[in-house]
Amino acid sequence: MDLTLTEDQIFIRDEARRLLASKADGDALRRIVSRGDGIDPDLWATISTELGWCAMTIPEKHGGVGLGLTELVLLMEAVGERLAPVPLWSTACLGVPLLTAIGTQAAQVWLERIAVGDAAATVAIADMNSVNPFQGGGVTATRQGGGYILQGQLPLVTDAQVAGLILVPARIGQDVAVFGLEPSTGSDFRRLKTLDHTRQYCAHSLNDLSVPESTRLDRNGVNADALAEAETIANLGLAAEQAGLARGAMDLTLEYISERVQFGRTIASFQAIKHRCAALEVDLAELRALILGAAVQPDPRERMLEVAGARALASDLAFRASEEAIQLHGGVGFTTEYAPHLYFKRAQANWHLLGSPERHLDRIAAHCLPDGDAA
Amino acid sequence: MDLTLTEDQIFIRDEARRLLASKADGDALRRIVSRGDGIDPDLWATISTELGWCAMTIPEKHGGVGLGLTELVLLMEAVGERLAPVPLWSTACLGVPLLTAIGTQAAQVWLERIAVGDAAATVAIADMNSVNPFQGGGVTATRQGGGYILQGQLPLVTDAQVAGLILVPARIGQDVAVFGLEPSTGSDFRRLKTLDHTRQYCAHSLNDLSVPESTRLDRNGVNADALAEAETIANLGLAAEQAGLARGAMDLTLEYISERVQFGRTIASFQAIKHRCAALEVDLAELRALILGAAVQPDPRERMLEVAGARALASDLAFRASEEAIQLHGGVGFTTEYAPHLYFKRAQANWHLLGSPERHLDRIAAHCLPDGDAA
Amino acid sequence: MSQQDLNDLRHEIRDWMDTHLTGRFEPLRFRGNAGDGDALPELRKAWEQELAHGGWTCPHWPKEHGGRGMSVPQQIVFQEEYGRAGGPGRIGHIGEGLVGPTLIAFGTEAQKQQFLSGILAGTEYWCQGYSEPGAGSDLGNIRTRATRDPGSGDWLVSGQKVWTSLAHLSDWIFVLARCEAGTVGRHGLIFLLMSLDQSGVEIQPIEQMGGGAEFNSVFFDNARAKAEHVVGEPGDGWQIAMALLGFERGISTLGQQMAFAQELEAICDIARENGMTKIPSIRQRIAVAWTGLRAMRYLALRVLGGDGSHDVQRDALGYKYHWSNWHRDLGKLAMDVLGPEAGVLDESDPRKERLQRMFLFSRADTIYGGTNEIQLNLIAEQGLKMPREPRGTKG
Amino acid sequence: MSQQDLNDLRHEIRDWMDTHLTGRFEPLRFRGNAGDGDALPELRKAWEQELAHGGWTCPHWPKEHGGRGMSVPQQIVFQEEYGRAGGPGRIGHIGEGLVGPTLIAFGTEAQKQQFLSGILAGTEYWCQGYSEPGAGSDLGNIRTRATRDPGSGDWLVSGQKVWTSLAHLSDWIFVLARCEAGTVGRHGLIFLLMSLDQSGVEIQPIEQMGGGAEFNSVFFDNARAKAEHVVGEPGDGWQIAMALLGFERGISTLGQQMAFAQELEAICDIARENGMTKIPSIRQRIAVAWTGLRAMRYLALRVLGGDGSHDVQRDALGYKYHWSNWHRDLGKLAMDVLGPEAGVLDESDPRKERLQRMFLFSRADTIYGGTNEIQLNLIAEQGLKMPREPRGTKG
Repeated sequence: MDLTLTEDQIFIRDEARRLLASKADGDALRRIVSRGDGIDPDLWATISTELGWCAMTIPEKHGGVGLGLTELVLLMEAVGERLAPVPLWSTACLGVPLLTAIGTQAAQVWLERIAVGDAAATVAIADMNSVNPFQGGGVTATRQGGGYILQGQLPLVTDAQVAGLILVPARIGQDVAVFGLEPSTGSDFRRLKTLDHTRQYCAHSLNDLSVPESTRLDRNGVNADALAEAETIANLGLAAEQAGLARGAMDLTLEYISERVQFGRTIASFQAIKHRCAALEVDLAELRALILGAAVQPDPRERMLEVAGARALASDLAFRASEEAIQLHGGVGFTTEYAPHLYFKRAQANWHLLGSPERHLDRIAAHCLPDGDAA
Repeated sequence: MDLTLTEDQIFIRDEARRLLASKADGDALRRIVSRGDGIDPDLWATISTELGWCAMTIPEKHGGVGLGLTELVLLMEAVGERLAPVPLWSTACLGVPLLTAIGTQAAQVWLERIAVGDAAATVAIADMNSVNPFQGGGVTATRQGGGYILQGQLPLVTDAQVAGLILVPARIGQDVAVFGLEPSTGSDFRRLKTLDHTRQYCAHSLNDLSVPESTRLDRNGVNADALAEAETIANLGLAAEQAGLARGAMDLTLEYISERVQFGRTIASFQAIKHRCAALEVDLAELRALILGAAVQPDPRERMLEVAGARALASDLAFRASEEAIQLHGGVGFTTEYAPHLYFKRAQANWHLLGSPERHLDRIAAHCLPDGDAA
Repeated sequence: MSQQDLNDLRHEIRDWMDTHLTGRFEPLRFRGNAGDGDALPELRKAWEQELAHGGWTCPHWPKEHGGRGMSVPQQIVFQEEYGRAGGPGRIGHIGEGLVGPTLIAFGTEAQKQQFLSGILAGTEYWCQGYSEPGAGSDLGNIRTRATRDPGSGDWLVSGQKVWTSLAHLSDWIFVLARCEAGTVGRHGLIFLLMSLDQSGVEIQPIEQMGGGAEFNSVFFDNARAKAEHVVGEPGDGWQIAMALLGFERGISTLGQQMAFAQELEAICDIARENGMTKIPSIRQRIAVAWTGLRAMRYLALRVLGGDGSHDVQRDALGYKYHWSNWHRDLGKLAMDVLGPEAGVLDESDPRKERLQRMFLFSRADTIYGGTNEIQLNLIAEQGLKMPREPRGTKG
Repeated sequence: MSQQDLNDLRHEIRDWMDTHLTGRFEPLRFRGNAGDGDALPELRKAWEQELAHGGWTCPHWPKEHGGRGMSVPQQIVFQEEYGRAGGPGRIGHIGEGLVGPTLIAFGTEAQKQQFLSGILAGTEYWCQGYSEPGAGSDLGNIRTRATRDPGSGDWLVSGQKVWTSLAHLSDWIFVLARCEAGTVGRHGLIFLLMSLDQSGVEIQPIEQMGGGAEFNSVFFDNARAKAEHVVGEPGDGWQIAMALLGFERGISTLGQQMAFAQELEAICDIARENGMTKIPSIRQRIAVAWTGLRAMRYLALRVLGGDGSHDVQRDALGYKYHWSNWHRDLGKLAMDVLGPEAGVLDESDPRKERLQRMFLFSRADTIYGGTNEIQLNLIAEQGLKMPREPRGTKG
């Protein structure tokens, strides 16, 4: 198993980091935060249309570039590092994998549009704390006339107001069906005010929403293995974003404490501070290795487990790195003037997306202890 | 609620610490360890006969001194601090409270003997990881002829070879009966070799052991509230011992690192080390306050919960303080020449006695979340 | 004072709070505490005067200065009942707890005459001018300058203070400034009482991550402190400043613990409602929080009622570190119990709003009033007698 | 080398281990690793020769020096299969991994002639003389002295080394000593090859808390190193010593990971047998251990197969800290899963004995080979470019 990045991969990573360092710097972030909708449309246009980041993991036959998961995690890390307010996770890690899992002609049409930057996408997940987000839990579809009636509560959906396609997994009996709602076809998502200012969150109540047959993108339910694979990618992308967030929070902290003088010394010169930063650094190296390894892991079940482990580590590390960012900035750390609070709020928001650390570890425990009674 | 120690209490504590500092110092400890039976008989004679420590919490009418739990925890802290190899916990925190709970004339005879140092005592608990050690779980008694048949496995009993009285709680139907075995009445406890060298551990299989009627100390079962009270005292005493152990491990570490020079500085001068020691110190202050508070808490249920919390904190802190003792001693820390390993092994042995931290926290959670489903 | 007398006092306070923290004051319940310090300022000032009418301001001051001469156990009872009733954060706290005792100990007769009555009446409010942008945790590094005006004998002050709590609601500030050019560290400082209502003073709020702005930067540009408003002698500023901090005996933390208990209870309620009680680690963390709070109470009682022994003093050093980190962890627990929608703002759910505010503001608990890092240094050096951290040579 | 070739190699090694680590060598499975390093010494020496007959000693040495010239991916495969089969701890490790490569790079022709063949044949064993009682983590503080004997040109060595692994089983030691009086720190050091079989050398075992004694103190009292057994020039000792440490590329840690995996598996088995799987925190900790081990493997592969980029080098700094603390935590987990009787010694239960040994010895993992504290300094200073820790003025 070779974990060395290729020259192309290094190029992709470095270019992404360079772009975001200039387009999603502190000033840009503050501007978006003060506007309050959690999206930078110009940056998203650059990323999706000019640079084709969403196309990265779409197969060539669907208009994509056909690269692998390694490229995806490198991009997600770069986004996390700068808290770039773009719907990349929703589109490339929720929408694209789910559309790929659906695999129908109808899904392909959407993949082609996404590949050229024509639409952002997201998936409306009823229980955001679920480690099986694409199984349609909480939403039921009932056939009626020439279409369907959808019923369910969607209290937290990412990027729904900016997405051209909102995928809604729903249960029809034992099957998982997926409906593609568009802003024009009755999706009425309400934007939420949240503590995290760097992502868009919306809500919707599907109260017997009637949708035409054409919105159903799958044929006779989505294949279970394919769905599981898509869920793994959703979590892998989020873990990478969280790793990037941790790196970003650490970097801005290191920069601050290397300048700031207390008691006649830089804060960075205090050994207790050095050791705390070093411990975070070790954990980050561990997490990044696990993410890169999972990205090239050929076995889907092993990958699922590794990604579960990565999510558990990542949620924890992103939170710790950003709480240390506040603490080590001292007084200015809890003001809105400096950036640590943005990392901190995003880290907590991410914590529960697609399952808290404990839920992910439960999956691994069930694997290690197959005969043991789960508690 | 007044947590200030009285002059008498301070005197008891200081005298106990002074005695053990000379009689249970490093050399004495090494001597006992090399002998291998986990008991210092001379020291025990001094404590039990001359100084009457066991009498401390026995009511005056039973030949004791009639002091309170505060005095008991001060003595147990002193014992823990030096890992003094004496059966004080078994006698004063297991045996005496259980005998007091039984409350019969037969029990009183034993209390009088213990008060004058005529016998050490212990309780044979089938499941040492239980937070209800005195409920007789795992041992059944059946009436036969003029006596009883006892059945059960006792894989880990503290100080059974040195005790003149081994109390065996057993179930008779719904009741808890308690049998008093003596070395002469058929108790055949096998001494175990253990990692912890500073306490005696024994085992016994009660395979249809026949005992006479006279060994049964209770009348028609022990009162449930009284048993629960006794269990609280057993845990409180152990928590105090663990707090003492943590203090002892910290003190020997502080002494070592204040002398030892690396890179031209004492190890104690490195800020990362200072902060780790300070964090332990904070936790110890917290734990000791909780123990002293629980000792004067008038409400039995509140005391039970506070002691549960104290045990959870204490098991964790004793382990952390002794693992830091090894780590901060560096190379010599894992040799038998220095004392940290003795603290470390005892800390791990104590961890599971009368319930791991998780079990104690479960009790508190059940109190805080009365309607919630326990997992 | 007997246990019975304390119980009587407890009931007296409970009754008073029940009958007064109601009606127009009802909205103040549990408001205005740290993190919410700029809430409802006008109503809280009125509340200060209500307290004064009841004779509950400055209860620990000596009777000859208008207080009730309350003993420590009495003060504990007062703070507990005040907190339990949801008594709001005290705008008068700095005057009552710090300035008053300092003036009683070190002030001139004229200073006592001028200032104590406004504090007692709940009509004049004070704030604290210690921290500076370049100093932060490092009080020895004060750069604000005080120069004597030869004509009037007044002091002209220039410089900046930060993290000044509630400056925008206050009338007066006490300022630690450097009055002898060329001095460094603890030498050459002066302790001045200054009116905030003058042209040389500018107050700028600092917006916190939780949305509030109870802290301020205060800029002085040749602002004037009257000649008679020096406490102690010029040059004694450090000693006065340290003595003032010593008056902060921390009894008010017992009221704070009542608020903590209510926060923990709210978290337990939410967990029962949303099913988080099924998650084992949530149950364990709630139990740890319960334990920590109980220990905190006993630690406070041990320290406050303390016999002054070395043992107790050593344990006291860790108190601030313990409660602030406990509270910070409680904030995280609250969010984790609230689940994926923890971050959604919902004005119709005040319980959730309170926990969100607590989550964010508790991040400041481990920073203001001595950061975690300063606390650990202190515990290591004073409690454990470990070597002092060397000072560097920059600035 | 293609993936197919690597697979072929994997099967070749697996077959060889299956057919050779059997019969009289059967008792060696999973023995002799760190913490158990002095187990079954004679049989393990015979095993070294068995390996040599199979051509599996020194597989990474260049072919011209008797090795197989294995690439990094091949070495990874070898270590993985050796570890998976339960191959015992290598008494020849220091010679094969450190001394050989150092001599190949810096030794004289005569030194190579004299020493490489014994290492290759598994007949001569080496140990390491770096640490000293006063130095510990501080290699710059070496006090062992080497004085030139004017007659023979030999070096006479006096002083003490500690933490010398397996000295009592070894024939030779390499020693870092101070050859220029009055020098301090990294200057004036010499790197010497010395026979342990001489009268001026005394070896004292250090008894470990786990009962074993694989570390020793080695005392030199005018012990002799031959003139021709200096590596490099006198005064270059520091450079040679550091280069030698650089040859420890850590590929053997992949074999170690196989042992770790088996330990974790044993813990899972015990938990299933004794019902500890019902305890939620035990389940979570097992999952954390699984995750950490998987991450460790990827981190090792990333570092070993690394492109040498700054990114990878930075991540590599944390590897030792990660695995040693992971292993230490695993020891605690093992005891907690074993429950109240975890500490009871029972010769009839080798699985429990192994975990008890591991629990105790893993406490040394975070100390030897650079303590946690040294590792964190290194990561902060080299990885994060934070300021260096100042040296003090004592000693």
